[in-house]
Amino acid sequence: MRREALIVAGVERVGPYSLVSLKRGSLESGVPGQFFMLSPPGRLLPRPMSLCLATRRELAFLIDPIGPGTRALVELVRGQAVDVLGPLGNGYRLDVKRPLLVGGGIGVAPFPYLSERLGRPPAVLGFRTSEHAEAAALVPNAEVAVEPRLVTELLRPRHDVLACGPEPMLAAVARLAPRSQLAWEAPMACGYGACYGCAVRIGGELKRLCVDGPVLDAEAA
Amino acid sequence: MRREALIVAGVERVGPYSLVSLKRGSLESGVPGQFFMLSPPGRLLPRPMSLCLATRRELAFLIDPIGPGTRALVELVRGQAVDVLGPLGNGYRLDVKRPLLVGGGIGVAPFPYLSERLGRPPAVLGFRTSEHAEAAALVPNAEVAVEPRLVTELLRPRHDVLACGPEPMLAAVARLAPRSQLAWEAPMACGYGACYGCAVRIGGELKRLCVDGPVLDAEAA
Amino acid sequence: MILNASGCLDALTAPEVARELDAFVTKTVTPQPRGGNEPVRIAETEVGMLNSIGLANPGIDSFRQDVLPRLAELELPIWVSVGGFSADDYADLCRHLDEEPVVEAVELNLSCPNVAEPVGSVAEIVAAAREATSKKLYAKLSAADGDVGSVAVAAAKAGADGLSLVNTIRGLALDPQTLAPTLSTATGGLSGPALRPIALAAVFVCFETTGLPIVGMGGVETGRHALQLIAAGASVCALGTILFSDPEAPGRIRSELTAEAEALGFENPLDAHALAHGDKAPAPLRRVA
Amino acid sequence: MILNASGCLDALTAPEVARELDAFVTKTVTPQPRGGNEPVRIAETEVGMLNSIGLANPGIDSFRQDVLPRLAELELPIWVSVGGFSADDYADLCRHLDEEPVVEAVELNLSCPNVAEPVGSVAEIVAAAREATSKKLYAKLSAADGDVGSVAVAAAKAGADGLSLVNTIRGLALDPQTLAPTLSTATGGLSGPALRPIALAAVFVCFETTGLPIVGMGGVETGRHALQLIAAGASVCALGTILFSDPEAPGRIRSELTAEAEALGFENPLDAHALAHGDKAPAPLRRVA
Ligand SMILES: Cc1cc2nc3c(=O)[nH]c(=O)nc-3n(C[C@H](O)[C@H](O)[C@H](O)COP(=O)(O)OP(=O)(O)OC[C@H]3O[C@@H](n4cnc5c(N)ncnc54)[C@H](O)[C@@H]3O)c2cc1C
Ligand SMILES: Cc1cc2nc3c(=O)[nH]c(=O)nc-3n(C[C@H](O)[C@H](O)[C@H](O)COP(=O)(O)OP(=O)(O)OC[C@H]3O[C@@H](n4cnc5c(N)ncnc54)[C@H](O)[C@@H]3O)c2cc1C
Ligand SMILES: Cc1cc2nc3c(=O)[nH]c(=O)nc-3n(C[C@H](O)[C@H](O)[C@H](O)COP(=O)(O)O)c2cc1C
Ligand SMILES: Cc1cc2nc3c(=O)[nH]c(=O)nc-3n(C[C@H](O)[C@H](O)[C@H](O)COP(=O)(O)O)c2cc1C
Ligand code: FES
Ligand code: FES
Repeated sequence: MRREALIVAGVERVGPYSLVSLKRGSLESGVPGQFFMLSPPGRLLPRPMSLCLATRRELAFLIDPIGPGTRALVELVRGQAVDVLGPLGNGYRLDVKRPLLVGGGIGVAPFPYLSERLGRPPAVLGFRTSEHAEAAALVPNAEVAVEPRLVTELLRPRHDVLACGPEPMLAAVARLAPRSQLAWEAPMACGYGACYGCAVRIGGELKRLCVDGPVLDAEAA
Repeated sequence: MRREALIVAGVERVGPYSLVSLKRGSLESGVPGQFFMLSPPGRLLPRPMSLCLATRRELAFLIDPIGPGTRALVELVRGQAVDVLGPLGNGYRLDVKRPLLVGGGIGVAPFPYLSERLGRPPAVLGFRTSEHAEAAALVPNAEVAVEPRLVTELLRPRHDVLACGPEPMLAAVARLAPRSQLAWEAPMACGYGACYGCAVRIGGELKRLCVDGPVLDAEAA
Repeated sequence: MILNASGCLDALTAPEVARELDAFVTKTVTPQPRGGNEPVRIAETEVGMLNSIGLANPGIDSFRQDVLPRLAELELPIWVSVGGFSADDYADLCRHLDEEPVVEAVELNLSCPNVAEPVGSVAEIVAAAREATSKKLYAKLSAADGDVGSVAVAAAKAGADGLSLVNTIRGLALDPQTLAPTLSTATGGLSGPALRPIALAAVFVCFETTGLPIVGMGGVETGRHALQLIAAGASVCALGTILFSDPEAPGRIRSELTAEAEALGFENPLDAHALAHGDKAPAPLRRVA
Repeated sequence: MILNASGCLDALTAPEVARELDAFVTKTVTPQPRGGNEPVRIAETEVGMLNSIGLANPGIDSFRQDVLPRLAELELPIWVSVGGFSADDYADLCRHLDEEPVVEAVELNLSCPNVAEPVGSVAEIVAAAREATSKKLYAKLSAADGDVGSVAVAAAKAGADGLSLVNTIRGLALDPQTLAPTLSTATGGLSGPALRPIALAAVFVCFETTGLPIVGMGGVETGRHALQLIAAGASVCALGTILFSDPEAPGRIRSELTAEAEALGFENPLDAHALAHGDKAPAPLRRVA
């Protein structure tokens, strides 16, 4: 767990999302599915973000501006500094044989990095609108479903599913592919086990998603 | 009492002070010694400032950056907007025969405008350092005392004194020239009689400086 | 409906501000005249302001004789805030005001930050005031008065027609150089933004426990803040600290409130009343009029 | 001296943060295990954060068996925060901890924002705890517990060795779109910047009324904030909400504190202790050790 003020290298629009690239400093990129806490200027609490892209010099985050924190992050400009803590939590297990990435909406955020590390496996991605679907361009070998079509219609049998997306999607995936790995979300204040704010029911018990997740076996959740 | 968002026309250093010029909008300049409430960006409460200079197009304030509010005001930049309320309170009576302006430190702030309106009468001004004394250049016909010399040593007999400065100076002036007009200071939250925060003892009673002052007859205070 | 918060506006020095309100609330009036505390009486902090005005006011006699007639000329509904040091004081003050037709309501200031009022005495004061007047009686409480939901119930049972929530909470500011208290009284009442979530909670809880009409206040700076108080259970909003930086706040917030409500699909801001309570109806001690 | 605030750090998931502290304070432990409240448990507001964690903890037995031995390995002084629903609960918890040599002090959480504690019961709980242990006992109070200065006196008289000030105050946040409460419990405890002037006042007042050693907390984000608490009467500062955004805060604030104190002419930050009280010595119920 390291914390550093990283410099914004650039911010690029991707449909309604923004890809915020930061100069990497000395932070590790971690395992795909792990996350970082980014401190939006002017807000009290940092916000959890999955690592989207890692190069030798940059870490990039794909951000959906849905509230005050994410809006402040996508309004960062080149040269500004932003405090970043991470990598945090448990990422995806990468010892899978026939990976299939299944994502919905901003849930595609961790996939560019994940896809790279898994050798560009096939991906199926669902979006609300074709505007949102522009983010699919960041993920190699992706097949896209735009509502009313659902991403679960594109699921392929006999694959090791690694999924990220809204809760109803994850629940559907868990039913259809009970051995998949799912990346969950919860509001988080700290990201490192300090606040107990991120509790979710895991195996009937309330557990901290930031230390026990965010990636969980479908069977555990 | 009018309130308007005025645009900063420029900020100029005058020794340790700054002269902040605002495009005038539709605000009146009022009587010299009246004040305006300026809202520093990022602060909860506005700050009282005497009008320093009035032209047809601009209102200017001479500001000593002594705390968070005044610092935020001198850091304004050309083009920014700042909320201004005024003119407020009671200024100097201008029906005087042989005016002498007596000022100390940032207390010279209202004198450029006052001097203009009184036909450039003589002024005696005291400052802590020769750096601070640069502000004397804004006041016509001024004689300057720098500490350890005191401005009260420059007082002239048989003049109608109009004074502004730190409390000890005003107290000394009141003793030496009991018929003078003195402009007092007090912390103010509103400037228009709403908060009762600016109470000072006037004739033994606690009164609101913003509505009963800030200029008072020496005998009243 | 938008009022000023008691002690945050003088309708005589700023009638044009008062005229933008639905009713004017006076600064707290006490039995005897009070000069108030010595300066320094105000301080700004990073999250709100502190005041220790000390209930400066001319006393009830001079208030009735000199102030009230001039207020009456504004032709605005007048709410008079009263404060004292015993139930008898409050009863006396209410008896005085009961004789003044121009007074629409009496607000009992039970929560000056320097005098904590236990539940017992709130009940006693409200009951005494209730005896003394048939005017509308609002009990003004602070979120620092222990369990404000229970204090509100005590006030309701003793006969309050409504609640004013919240008064300031005790705070302290120190001079950054000397580390001495900025205010002459050391501590003072904290108002402004810091109170916002606290006020929302107090309104929510007291609406739940009493169902009484509530004047909500505490850090309201925008129409959105006002709408949130309404959703928590307030039927009226009062503006305090914001008036110091923006005397045009009443008009501005009124139109922002309408716009915010419309953006969320409400024809009228009061259609959002108590929305935060969902289906959970408040214990129907009394219902909103 | 710098501690964490109870419930704001898990030394087992973040030992490197805990090691920067002078002592580690546990999350409140209760007699029985508690899962805590349903999500959503946290919300950010413009002036602080709200939480309704609901005292999630493994219960005293499992705490002693599984948690304490692992905490002991950190070789840090351990303060255990305890909470219950009766004086007996607190006494039981203290008896358990009295047997644990690794525990340096017990903090009595008397101020969970959802349970208001009247003065009477604070005295009773502290007295029961005092009977049950010879460990250092700190009474943790909230500024919303009515007149905190008097509550502190009650705690002192009942045998508290020190005070922890302040706990959170009840607050509410509503979803901007639906106007429904963000937290599953509707209201929650407000912490962070909004508490700063309130905490300063509580420390000031309680030091004045008791003279007890005080752990000051509430919105501390910088060395300057810590120094102000010390000037108000705290001898130790605890960090809560700031740890969430800055896990390096303990080290940073420690050096800022030294630098701030030096800039004001103090060799040691504690030379500024109680400076805000000037010559007015606190009522010497007990003096700071
Ligand atoms: C491990 C993890 C990784 C994440 N990775 C990304 C990412 O790569 N890109 C990205 O854009 N977002 C990501 N998120 C979500 C992101 O953290 C939240 O959108 C952000 O915190 C919202 O902050 P805000 O202030 O903008 O909005 P808020 O005001 O906090 O929220 C706005 C609205 O969204 C809802 N909301 C807030 N947080 C969540 C959440 N975690 N889950 C569901 N609803 C929520 C709120 O209830 C509210 O209605 C991730 C979350 C987690 C836990
Ligand atoms: C009617 C009036 C006219 C004024 N005109 C001018 C002007 O033209 N130019 C100018 O620079 N200043 C003027 N002032 C003073 C100015 O308003 C204050 O310096 C300012 O409000 C301080 O705000 P701050 O946030 O910078 O400092 P703060 O943090 O508020 O104060 C910093 C330090 O200064 C002290 N202080 C603050 N306000 C006052 C005060 N009013 N009197 C004495 N000490 C104070 C504080 O106690 C503190 O020690 C005027 C004040 C009044 C009442
Ligand atoms: C300067 C000042 C003076 C006040 N005087 C009174 C008063 O006389 N009586 C009273 O009941 N409340 C008084 N209050 C409290 C306000 O009425 C209000 O409850 C509080 O400020 C919270 O609202 P706000 O955050 O919008 O300011 C005063 C507040 C301030 C800031
Ligand atoms: C998420 C969270 C959990 C908390 N849990 C506890 C707790 O278990 N016991 C307790 O006494 N205080 C608890 N508190 C209160 C803190 O210990 C502290 O008193 C309060 O947050 C004020 O400090 P701060 O403003 O620095 O956060 C909690 C606070 C937060 C934010
Ligand atoms: S986010 Fe704080 S414990 Fe998980
Ligand atoms: S500054 Fe508010 S009454 Fe004078």
